[in-house]
Amino acid sequence: MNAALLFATTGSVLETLPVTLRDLVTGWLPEPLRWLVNSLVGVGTLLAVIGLLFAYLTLAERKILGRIQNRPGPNRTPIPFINLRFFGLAQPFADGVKAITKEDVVPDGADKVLHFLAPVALLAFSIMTLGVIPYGRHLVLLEFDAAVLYFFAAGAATELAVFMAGWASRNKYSLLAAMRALAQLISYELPLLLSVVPAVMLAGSLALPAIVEAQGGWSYGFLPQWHVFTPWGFAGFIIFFISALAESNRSPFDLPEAESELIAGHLTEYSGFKYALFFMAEYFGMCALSGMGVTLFLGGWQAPLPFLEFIPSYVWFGVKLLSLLLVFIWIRATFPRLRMDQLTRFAWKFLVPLALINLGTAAFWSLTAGWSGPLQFVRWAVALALVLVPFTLLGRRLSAGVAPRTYRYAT
Amino acid sequence: MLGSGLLQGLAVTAKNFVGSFHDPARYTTVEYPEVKPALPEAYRNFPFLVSENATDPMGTLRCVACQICEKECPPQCIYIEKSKDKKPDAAGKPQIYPAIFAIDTSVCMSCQICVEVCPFDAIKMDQVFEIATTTRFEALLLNREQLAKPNSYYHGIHPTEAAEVDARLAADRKAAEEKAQAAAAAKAAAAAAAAAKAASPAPKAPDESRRSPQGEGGPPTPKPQSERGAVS
Amino acid sequence: MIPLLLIAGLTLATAAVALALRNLIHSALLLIASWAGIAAFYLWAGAEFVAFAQVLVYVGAVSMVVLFAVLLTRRSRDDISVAIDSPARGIAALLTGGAVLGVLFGAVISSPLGAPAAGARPSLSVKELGLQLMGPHAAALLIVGVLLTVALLGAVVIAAGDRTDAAERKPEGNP
Amino acid sequence: MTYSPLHLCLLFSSALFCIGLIGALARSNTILVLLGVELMLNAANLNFIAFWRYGPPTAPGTGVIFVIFAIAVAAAEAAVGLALVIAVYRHHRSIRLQDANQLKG
Repeated sequence: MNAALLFATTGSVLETLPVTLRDLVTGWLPEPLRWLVNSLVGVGTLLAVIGLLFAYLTLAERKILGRIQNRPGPNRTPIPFINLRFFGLAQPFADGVKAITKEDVVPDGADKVLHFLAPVALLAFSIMTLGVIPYGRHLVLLEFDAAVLYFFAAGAATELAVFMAGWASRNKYSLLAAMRALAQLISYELPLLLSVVPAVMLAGSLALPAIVEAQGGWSYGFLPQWHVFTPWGFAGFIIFFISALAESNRSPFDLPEAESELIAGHLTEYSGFKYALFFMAEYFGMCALSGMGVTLFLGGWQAPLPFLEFIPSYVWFGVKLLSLLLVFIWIRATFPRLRMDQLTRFAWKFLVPLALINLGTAAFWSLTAGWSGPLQFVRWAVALALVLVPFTLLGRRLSAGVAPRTYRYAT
Repeated sequence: MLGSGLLQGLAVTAKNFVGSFHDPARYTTVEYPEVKPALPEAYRNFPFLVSENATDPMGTLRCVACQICEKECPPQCIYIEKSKDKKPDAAGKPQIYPAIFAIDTSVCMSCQICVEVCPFDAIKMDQVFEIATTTRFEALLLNREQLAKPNSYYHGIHPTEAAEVDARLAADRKAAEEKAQAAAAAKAAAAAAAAAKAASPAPKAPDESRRSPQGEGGPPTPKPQSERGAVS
Repeated sequence: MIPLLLIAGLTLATAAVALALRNLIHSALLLIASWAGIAAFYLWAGAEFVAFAQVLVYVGAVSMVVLFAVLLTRRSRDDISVAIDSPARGIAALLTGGAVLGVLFGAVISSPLGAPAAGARPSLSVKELGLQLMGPHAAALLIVGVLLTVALLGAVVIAAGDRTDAAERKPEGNP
Repeated sequence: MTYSPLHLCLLFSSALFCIGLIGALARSNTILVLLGVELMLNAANLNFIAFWRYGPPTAPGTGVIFVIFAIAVAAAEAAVGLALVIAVYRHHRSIRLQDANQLKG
């Protein structure tokens, strides 16, 4: 058997491995029950994988932040009973145990029901958003015709949970933070949605598997036809990514939790397990938005090069998801927090117009799909100009009146 | 162009991240309990008593229980009781020694004044900082057995300063010996003269020729610690 | 049929309780639950797109506006609780509502709607919906777009009020 | 006479409409009145979907498209309505309907 064929067969076996495994377990069940058990197995696997990803993402975040700040990060928690440190890989579980065993303090006069409901609702909505993302060629839990809309509908509901948390705490910092969070989330939902529209437009579908399929193939034999490798796709991806940062309350847009101004924002009055739920929901939201970004712009589960296709699709998805999450962490380690007016100004005066113009660029791109030969260059040039000129002009307007900072004591 | 600064910032943090794996200058954290931090030589914390000899610390303490440090100590954390008898010091001269020398480390503020005022170079600053104990009283009150540390230890923690002190002590001892010899010679000469001239009492040889106890005010002897303090 | 009854029961209960509560925030949150129930009904009826649009617009956007309005129009924390109005007003409202309800229920029950053809579940893919919107209903879509823009601008103008005091303040240097 | 699911849907929507109506009439808080009106609008939307689902076949998706437009208009209505509430509050320092009883500004 030659190598290529071997690769192809192992590839296809690995590709369907999750489905095969599931069918091995549930194949003997009668039909309605089988569907139910299949769904439960799917949900359970998803939660287990994402939960583990969450646990180690917190560790990776702390380790990477540490490395960037000249320190090792958490590395001391031993594995129980064998007392082996092993780079602190047991740290997330120690954190979990600590969160569970801590006292759950509810402020006197707080709205007890809402105070309890807020983290639960937030986590529930974040998990709901995870359901529609295609994790592999055969790995989609919820197949909706309007999956993109579902994703953003469930994501919009998280704002409500943040408000509930802030209001129920009976703490003025919490309430202020909740109002801030609402302003921020609403402001950035617009560019987020607008940046998604071109991808939907080019694929001609709101179903995520179809959007991934539309990004298959390679132009010129090597350049993947992922949306991010087109001018409008690149701009859209950047807008999407920035908005995703803001939507998931990540630095540099973590104003609702700005500890220098608002203690811990809407999390001020939360402790113990409820706080852990908030934390989990934040990371789940981050994973969901990253997964969405991967699906819409980075080709989903498609392999980057033709000869790498033997690696199963879910591995590619995982690699892309992890690299996006690492960029989230990298950005958190780099940028200082914005001010509230800067935040909203950036959204309304920069991202929204850019996203609107990007819509036009994408329309141009899809209309000129038939151009070939030298016209290809014209297509690229026009599209690039349509992206770069507004970017430069809007950027100039955004930074108008801001003199370059002079540092008196630093060089 | 807008965003170039952001990219520069990202490059800086990325460099630090990669550098932390191979460049010690970018990875300065010491994992403390396992790895002791390398303390700078000038680091000093809590006083200790210098003894000449590691094998017999109590017998070779430089301290002569003059109680200057006890009087000068701002928080008054030093307690000294003089001995009734005299023991020969390192130079072989009989001296009073501290029967009790105790420092309450819960009170001591590491101000180094006791070191500054000591005319015998008998008390010096240590480098310890792990002095936490589980009791509030006994363990924090250090007696002379706990305080005494040999001169070799002093050389280990503050080599430059200890060398200066040793040189000075040696010079002093030499000067004292010369003086004693001169005095002895003078005595001999006087005795000879007295023998020659019938009898008259010999002049008493001054044995205290070293710097004055006032420290800073004392003109002649160089003060290595205060110089180093000014530099560091 | 049971899902429909459940959805209807939950929606009606949350809506009724929401409009009877004193606490405005609780009212708003319960109403959001009721809107979500309506979305569930759309989902049950097979109108996926509308269900998600309902959630996106009502749970995501209108609720936020309502909550902002509640929080912006109070003088103290206790202002959130509004007293129930005079019993006469409540009774009059209940009578009117009951009368309307009676008329509607009577009309619905007495009208022969006929059993729907079994299995004739209409399906509408998002693509078809989009083609419909862009084809026969393009004019309406444009008008709605203009309407939304005008409403947005109008809302901003109305809510912003006169900004004389704000305009007098010097803009800060480093944005 | 047989009752179809459509009857149930219509009963559901009329009940919702009446709850909205009672709320809008009984409460004097402007925001609650607005929410009541909003519920009535939703009840109407329910009808469209119910008829689309069970009613006689029409042009594809007319009911759904009507609901989409209705939701868009309702969003606009809510935005303008709440902006008005805020304007009223700024003027009268109250959002009780009875307090806003003069047109003079």
